[in-house]
Amino acid sequence: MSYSAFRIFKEALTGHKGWKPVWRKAEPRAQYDIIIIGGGGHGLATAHYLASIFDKKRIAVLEKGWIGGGNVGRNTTIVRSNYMLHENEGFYEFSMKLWENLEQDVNYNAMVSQRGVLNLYHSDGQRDAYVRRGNAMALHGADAKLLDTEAVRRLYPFLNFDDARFPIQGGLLQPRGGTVRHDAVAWGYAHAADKRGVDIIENCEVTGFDIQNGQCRGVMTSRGPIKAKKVGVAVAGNSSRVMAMAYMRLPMESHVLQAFVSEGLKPLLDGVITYGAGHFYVSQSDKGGLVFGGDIEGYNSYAQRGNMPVVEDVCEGGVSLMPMIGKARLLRMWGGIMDMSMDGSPIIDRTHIDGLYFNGGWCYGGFKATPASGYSFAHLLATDTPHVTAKAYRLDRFSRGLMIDEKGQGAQPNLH
Amino acid sequence: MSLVDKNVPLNFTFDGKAYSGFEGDTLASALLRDGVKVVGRSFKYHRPRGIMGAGSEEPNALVEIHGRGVCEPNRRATTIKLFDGLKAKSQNHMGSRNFDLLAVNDFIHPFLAAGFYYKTFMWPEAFWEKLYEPVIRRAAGLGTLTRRADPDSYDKGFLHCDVLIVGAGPSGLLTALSLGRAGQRVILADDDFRMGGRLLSESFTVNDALASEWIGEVLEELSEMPEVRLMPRTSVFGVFDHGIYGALETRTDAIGVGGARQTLWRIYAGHTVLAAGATERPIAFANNDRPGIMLASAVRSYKNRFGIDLENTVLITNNDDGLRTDAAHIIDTRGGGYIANTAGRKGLRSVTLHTGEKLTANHLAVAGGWNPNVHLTCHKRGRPVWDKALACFVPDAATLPADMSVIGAAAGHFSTHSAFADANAVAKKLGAKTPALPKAEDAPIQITPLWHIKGAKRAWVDFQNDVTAKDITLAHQEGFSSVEHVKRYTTLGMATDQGRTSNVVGLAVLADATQQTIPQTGTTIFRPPYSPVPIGALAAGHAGQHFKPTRLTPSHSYALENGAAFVEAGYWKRAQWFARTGEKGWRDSVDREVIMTRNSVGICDVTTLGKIDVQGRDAGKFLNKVYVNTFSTLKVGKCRYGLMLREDGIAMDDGTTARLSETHFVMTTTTAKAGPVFRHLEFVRQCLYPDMDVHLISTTDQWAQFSIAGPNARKLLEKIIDPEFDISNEAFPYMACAEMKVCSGTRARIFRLSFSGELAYEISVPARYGDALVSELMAQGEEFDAVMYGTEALGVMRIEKGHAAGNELNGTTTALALGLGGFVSKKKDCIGKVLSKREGMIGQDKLSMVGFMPVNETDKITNGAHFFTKGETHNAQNDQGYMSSVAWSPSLNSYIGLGFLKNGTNRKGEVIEAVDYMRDNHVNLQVVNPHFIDPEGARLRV
Amino acid sequence: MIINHPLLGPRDASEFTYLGDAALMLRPNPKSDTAADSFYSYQYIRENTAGQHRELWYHEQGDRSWLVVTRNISTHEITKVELARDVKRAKAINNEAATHELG
Amino acid sequence: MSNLKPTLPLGSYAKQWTSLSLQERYVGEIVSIATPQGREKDFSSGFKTTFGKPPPKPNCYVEAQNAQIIWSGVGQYLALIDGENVRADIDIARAFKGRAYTTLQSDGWASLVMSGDKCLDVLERFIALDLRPAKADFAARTVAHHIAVIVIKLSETEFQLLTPRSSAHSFVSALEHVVEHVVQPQS
Repeated sequence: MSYSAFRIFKEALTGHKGWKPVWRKAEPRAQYDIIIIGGGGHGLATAHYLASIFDKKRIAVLEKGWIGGGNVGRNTTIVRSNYMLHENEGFYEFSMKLWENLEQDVNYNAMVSQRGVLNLYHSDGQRDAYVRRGNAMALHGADAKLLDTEAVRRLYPFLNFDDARFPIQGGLLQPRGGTVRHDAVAWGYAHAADKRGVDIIENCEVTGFDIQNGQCRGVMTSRGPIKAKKVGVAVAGNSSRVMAMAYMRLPMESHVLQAFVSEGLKPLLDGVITYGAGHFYVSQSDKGGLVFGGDIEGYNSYAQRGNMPVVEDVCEGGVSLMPMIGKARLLRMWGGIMDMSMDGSPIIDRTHIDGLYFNGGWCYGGFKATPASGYSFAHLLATDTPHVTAKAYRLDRFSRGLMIDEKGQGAQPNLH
Repeated sequence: MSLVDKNVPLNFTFDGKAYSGFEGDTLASALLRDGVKVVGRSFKYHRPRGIMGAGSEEPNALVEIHGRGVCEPNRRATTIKLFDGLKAKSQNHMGSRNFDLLAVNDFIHPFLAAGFYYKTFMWPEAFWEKLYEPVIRRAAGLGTLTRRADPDSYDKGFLHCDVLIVGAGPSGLLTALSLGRAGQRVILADDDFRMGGRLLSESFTVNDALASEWIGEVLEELSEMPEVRLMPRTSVFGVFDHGIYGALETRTDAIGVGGARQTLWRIYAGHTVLAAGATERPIAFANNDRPGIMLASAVRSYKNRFGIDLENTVLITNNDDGLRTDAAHIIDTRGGGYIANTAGRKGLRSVTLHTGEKLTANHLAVAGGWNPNVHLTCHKRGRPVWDKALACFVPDAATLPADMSVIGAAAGHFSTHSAFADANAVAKKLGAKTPALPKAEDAPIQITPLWHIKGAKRAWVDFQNDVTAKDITLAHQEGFSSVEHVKRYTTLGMATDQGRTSNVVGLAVLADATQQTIPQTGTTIFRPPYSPVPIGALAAGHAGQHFKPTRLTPSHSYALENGAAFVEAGYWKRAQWFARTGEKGWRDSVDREVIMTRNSVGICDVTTLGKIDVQGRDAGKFLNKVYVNTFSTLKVGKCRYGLMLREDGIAMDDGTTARLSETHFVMTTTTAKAGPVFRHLEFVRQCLYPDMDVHLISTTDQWAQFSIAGPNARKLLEKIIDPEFDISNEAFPYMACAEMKVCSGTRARIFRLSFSGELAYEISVPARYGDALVSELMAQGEEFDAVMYGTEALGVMRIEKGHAAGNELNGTTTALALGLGGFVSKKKDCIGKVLSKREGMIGQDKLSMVGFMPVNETDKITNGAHFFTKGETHNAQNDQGYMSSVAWSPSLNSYIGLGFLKNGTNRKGEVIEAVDYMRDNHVNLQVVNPHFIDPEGARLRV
Repeated sequence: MIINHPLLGPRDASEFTYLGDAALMLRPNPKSDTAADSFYSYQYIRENTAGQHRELWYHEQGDRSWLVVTRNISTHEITKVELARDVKRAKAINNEAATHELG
Repeated sequence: MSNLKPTLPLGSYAKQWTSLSLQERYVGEIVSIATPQGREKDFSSGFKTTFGKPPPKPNCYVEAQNAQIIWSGVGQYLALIDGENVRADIDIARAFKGRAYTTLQSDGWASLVMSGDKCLDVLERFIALDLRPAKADFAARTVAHHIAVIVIKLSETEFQLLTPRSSAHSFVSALEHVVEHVVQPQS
C-alpha cells in the first residue's frame, strides 16, 4: 500500500478502515536464494537494496523477535558523516546521501531531519584534529564548517560560555547532519522490501548454520531448517554469538551503551551537539524529549542495561555544557549491546566459509550507517565484490596491520 | 479528620492567581479544595485536563514550578508538597490553560491518528525541515525549560544498609520495625512526604484504632533506633547491579532557596524489601479524560487524607475495593452497568449511562482494579507474570533478583492484613523476631475485569500522550502487534508517567484486538527511573568549574602574578605564555620567550610530566620489556630517551628515564599519558611478569620540576647549586643525572636533558620548595635576562627541534613513522615488537614524519591541512598525508610544520601542496628535515 | 557494580578501570615461529561468549592491584575475584607460553 | 638548611563551621616503602626493627612511635613520619638495611583533618566507602569527585584525608560544598 497526504485524508473521513499492515507476516519457505539473519535496520536495508537495486528475488529476513527491536530501536537517532579517515568518510558520506533520499525511496516518512551536527572543541589540539577531519570530509564532498566561539554562541547562546571548566573554543559543524526517527527506519525498509516480495519472518531465531565442506547451505531455525544459496549475517550486538555457530571467533567484544531521554519540553535545541570535554551529546526529538547519551559502560556485557556511574558521568557532562538542563528531568534510560570491534570500525566481508557473509562491528555508530551498510552488504551478497565505499572493512585487516582507528586507541574496544 | 494542619495556612499562586492551602497539602489537594478544575492540557489534542490521581501516577496535572527566574517544568501537582510562596503555572498551551489555541487539534483528530506522520510530509523533499517539522515541534513538548543556568545546588551521597525497604505503607513499616528491633541497619524510603502509604488515604483501623495512631507509634519507635534511617520524600528510582539502588531525596520543591534541593543517593543494600504498594488503573470509556474524572482511590485520598469532599460524585467500579468510595451513584460494571459518554469540556457536568440515562455529576470516581508497583522488580530485566484471579501482573519469583523480596500490595497481596503477614514473613526470613500481627482488615479481592467500554467516541488509554483505544486497534490493523511495536507506533506508555496508569489497560485493548489473552500478548518492561530524576541532581556537585578537578603546578601562584595565560592540559592548568606590558598579542609574548631562551636562558615548569619511580633488582629488565630500546645497560647517573609501544605496535608514549642507582630508575612520561602509562606498567608488572622484582610509585606530584634552557642555563644553575657539586660539561655531560643540593642544602635532582635543543637542565625539588625555587631562579637569572616560558614557547622550540609530541604520538603512528625506527633494539623483545612488523605498518609508501616550510615565505601553514603531490587533483584517493604541528618560528622567521607524508623520508626537497578547506588556506610547501634547528645537536652538548 | 576485592572487600566498581579478557595475561612467546599469528590472536580475537567471563580490572583508585574477576556478562553476576598476579603465578609455568587458554 | 621557604599544599588551610572543622595538618614526611620480591621475611623484620610493630593489614594502619603506617598495596606501605626530614626515604631504606625500596612522597599529598559530630554525615555525601562500621585502625584509599583520597579514621568524630597535592584545592572546594549542605557556617 502507498502512503500519501491524500490517502490520509481519505482514511480519516472513513474511519481509518482501509489501512493495511506495513509489512506482511510472512511464513518461512523451505528455500531462498538469499537469507539475511537479523531484522534490524541493517538487515532490512540489505533486503531492500538486494531487491530494489540488485534485482534479487527469493529473499528472506529472519528475525528472532520483532523487527527493529535491536539497536535500530534503541539509539540516539543521529546521522552524520564527519569522519577523519578516508576508509570511513567515503562510506558514511555515501550513507548520508542515501538518507537524504530515503523517504522517497521507501515511501515512508522516517523524518530525516538535517538540522546540523556540531562537535565542540575546547583546545587547540582538538581544533587541529577537527580541521584535519573537516578537510577529509571536504575531500569526500561532505559539508563541514569550522566555527569559532562566537559562531557557536550565535547558534546556541545557552551553552556554558561563562563558567566552564573547559571553555568552548569552537566547533566543527556538519549542517547536513541531523536525526532520523529510528523505529521508522526499520518499518520503512520493511515496508519497501515487503512490497518487492521479500519475506520478513519474525519470531524466527537462527539456531545453527548448515555448513558442509566449507560451504554454507542454509540455516537451522526455531521454525525449522531453511535452505539458502547465500546467508548474510547482520546481527550487530550479537555477532560473536551468531558467528560462533559457524565456529568463527571475531575481533570483537560486546559492550553496553546507555541512552537517555528527558521529559518532553518545548523546542529548545535545533540540532545535535557533541561535547568535546565530557561524555555527552544531545538532540531534541520532535516530541520534545532531549535525547542524550555518552560513553559505553566500559565492561563487556550482553545485558541491555547499565549502571549509575555512567548515568552520572553523562549528566555531569550535560550540566557542565548546558547548565539549564539541571532543571530538566531524566525520564527513561535504556541500553543497547554494541559490537565493539578492535579498531572502532565495522566489518563487511565474506568469510572463509563459502556462501556465508558477515556484517557487524558497528560499535556505537551503526544507526547512521544503516543505508550504506545495507547497500554495501547487498552489493557484496549480489556481486561477491565489496562496494567501493566499503572496501577497507575487511576481516583480515587486523592480521595485516591495516587498522582503521579513528580515535587512535588501539586494540582496546572499550576505548573506541 | 484529615492530615492537613488547618492552623498553618500556606499561600501560593497558580497561573498568577492567589490561592491558599494548608500544611500537609499537595498542590493538587489545595487546588481541588479551591475548586480548580482545569489544571493543564494534554500532549497531542490539547484537551483540558484536571487532576486524576493523588500520587506519582498522575498523568494529567502537570505544572511548572517557578522561582529565581527559572522554572521546573512537568511536575505532577500531586507530588508537590505545598509550601508558602509556591508559584505554579500550567503548561502546554498557546493562550491560556482555559483557552488554548492548539485545542484545534482536538477537532481535527481524525487526521491525527496514530502514526499519521509516517505516511505523509514526504513531499516536496525539502519541506520537512522548513515547514512540517517546525510546526510539529512547536505543538509538541510539554513544559518549557528556562534558558538559564539552574540556580539550585544538589548533593550526591552513598548509603549502606543491611536492608533497604522501599515503601512505608503498612508492610514496609512493620518490616522496618522488626528488623530495626533486631539491630539491623535499615533504610526505609518512601516517595511521599508522609509515611503510612494507603493507610493515610483509607478509613481503616489497625488494632481497632485509627490507622494513623498505629503509624505514629511505629514511626516514633523507628525514629529512635540509631541503625534505622527514615527517608520520606525519597524515591528509589532504579535498581542496578549487586544491590545498588538509585534514590532521590527531596528536601524542598522551592527553587534556589539555598542548601541542597535534592540529594542523589547510591544505596548499597544487602537485601531489599519492595513494599511499594499498588496503583489503581482507570477504565477506557468514551470521553473518560474530562476534568473531574478521577481514580476512585484518589477520591478517597482527597477525602480521608486531605479532608476534601468532592461534591456530586458518581462511581464506576469493576471490583469491591471501589465500593469503599463515597458516591451519590454507583455503577458496578459487574452488574452490567457501564458509561456510554460524559459531558463537560472544562469540568465534568454529566455522565450518560448505557441505558441512556444522564446523571448530573461533577466528579466521577473510576475503579478499574489495582496494578502492583512491580517496576523495581523489572529493572534487571525481571518479567512479572499475569495473575488471572487478581487481574494484574505480579512479580515472578523466578526472575526476581535473589536479593529482593516483594511484600504487600506490590506482591498482589492487597489487604492490610496480608500486608502485615508478608512483613512478618520477610522479617523472619531476614533473621528478625516478629511482633504479633496487628489486627487489620482482610477483604478479599473481588474483581471482574473490564478494560474498555467500546463505542464510537474516543476512549483514552494513555491520558498524557493522548493514546486512545482506537489508536491501539489501528496499530494492530497496520501490523504492529508486538506490544513493543504498539508502544513505539502509538507512543503508549512513553509519556512522563511511563504508562503508570495506561500500560495494562493498553495491553488489554491490544489483547482484545489480537484475540489473545493478556499474558499471550505480552508485558512491557519497565526501565529506570521509576519516577523522573532531575538531571541537575544526577550531576550533583559537578556544575561549572567543578565539572572536573583542576590540578595546579608548583609555579601557579608565580605564574598568576606574572601575567600568565593558562591552558588546560588534561586536568592541569599550565602557563601558556607570560604576557608583558606592551605586548599586543600572544604571539609577541611567545616569540619573545623563544628568542630570549635561545639567546640566554628560559625557565619552564614541567612538573606535569608524569614521573614514575621504578625500583627493584629487575627494574632494568622490566624497562627493556616496556621500551623499544635497552635500559638494563644504562649506567647509573645517566638518562636515556625511551619510546614505548602498545602491544599492537603503535607508539604509546615517550620520555626520558634516568638511572639513579642499580635498582632505581626514574621514568618520565608525557603529561597526557601519565595515568595510562602507569596503568600499563602495572599490567606488565602484575599480569605478565609477576615474578620480576619491580615496584612502581607515581611521584608526579612529589617533585616540582623545572626546565632551565638556553646558552646561559649552566651559569644560572651554577648560581644556585651548592658549591660541592660540579656541573661543568666534563663532570656532568649531556644526559647525565644526579642527586645534588641547591640553595644551601635543598635536596634536588638534576637531569641534563633538552627538549628545546639548547643547553638545558631539568631540576626537580620536593614540591614544597617549588614556589620558592621558581622565584629564586628568576631572581638569580636577572643578570641573564632569564624568562619564564609557557607551553606555547615550549611547543615552538620542540617543533623547531623536530621532536614528536602528543600531536604526533596520536595513537596511529609507528616508531618508523616517527623516524624512530632506529631506536628499536634488534637484540631483544619488547611489548609491541612482534605486531609492529605487520605488512600494513611497514614499507616505503607509509606515512612518515617530516618537516615543512612554505615555498613563499609570507605564506602561513595551518595545522590539519592535507597534502597533495603537486599537480594532482585534490581528492581522497590522492591524499598524501596531513599536517600535525605548526608554529611560527621566530628563530627562522618563518612558519614551520611537522606532518606525516607518504614516503616522506625520501621526499625531502619536493614541493607539495597543503590544502586546508576549513581555513581556506592552500599553500605550496617544501618537504624538509624535521630538525629545523641544530640538527647535529651541537648546542645541547656544549 | 561492586567488586569484592580479595584483600579490601567490597568496593564500588567506579574505583576500577576495566581492560578486558583475562587471556591478555597470556602473552605469546615472541620467539616462536608462529609468533605473528599467535600475537594477532592474542591481541585481536576474543571469545566474547555470553556467560562466564574472566576479565581484568585495575584498582586504579585503590591499591593498584590488577584483579581477575569472573563475571557473567549476561547477568553481571560476579562469582570470583582474584589477584591477577596470583592467577598468573599459579598458571604460568612458562611466562610466555604460546597458549590461548586460561584456567 | 635550605634557604628556600617550604609551603604547605593548601597554605595552612583551616575553616570552622558550627559543629565541624576542617584544617590542613602538617604530617612531617611521607615515605612509600615496598617489599623486595622474595625477601618478604627480611622486610618484615626490618619493619619491626624500624617501627617496632608488624606491618598493617589491608584497610588498616598501625600507630608506631613517631609514625603512622598505612597499608597501601600488596607489599607496599605508606609511612607518615613526624618531623621534617626531606631525606626520610633514604634514612628509612638505611634503617631497613636495604631490605626495602623507599620513595619520598611527603610533597605528593595534602593532609586535612575533619573533626566534629557531623563527619560521617559529610563523608557519606563524599565517598562511597562504608565508614559507619569502620574500626578504629581503618585506613583506605578511594576516590571522591574524581580525586584520589586516603581516608584515615582517627576517632568516631575525626578523620584524616590525604589527597594529591596538585588537585588539593579542587578537593577542598568540593568538600566545602558538601559540608555547607550538612552544617551551618559559624555565625
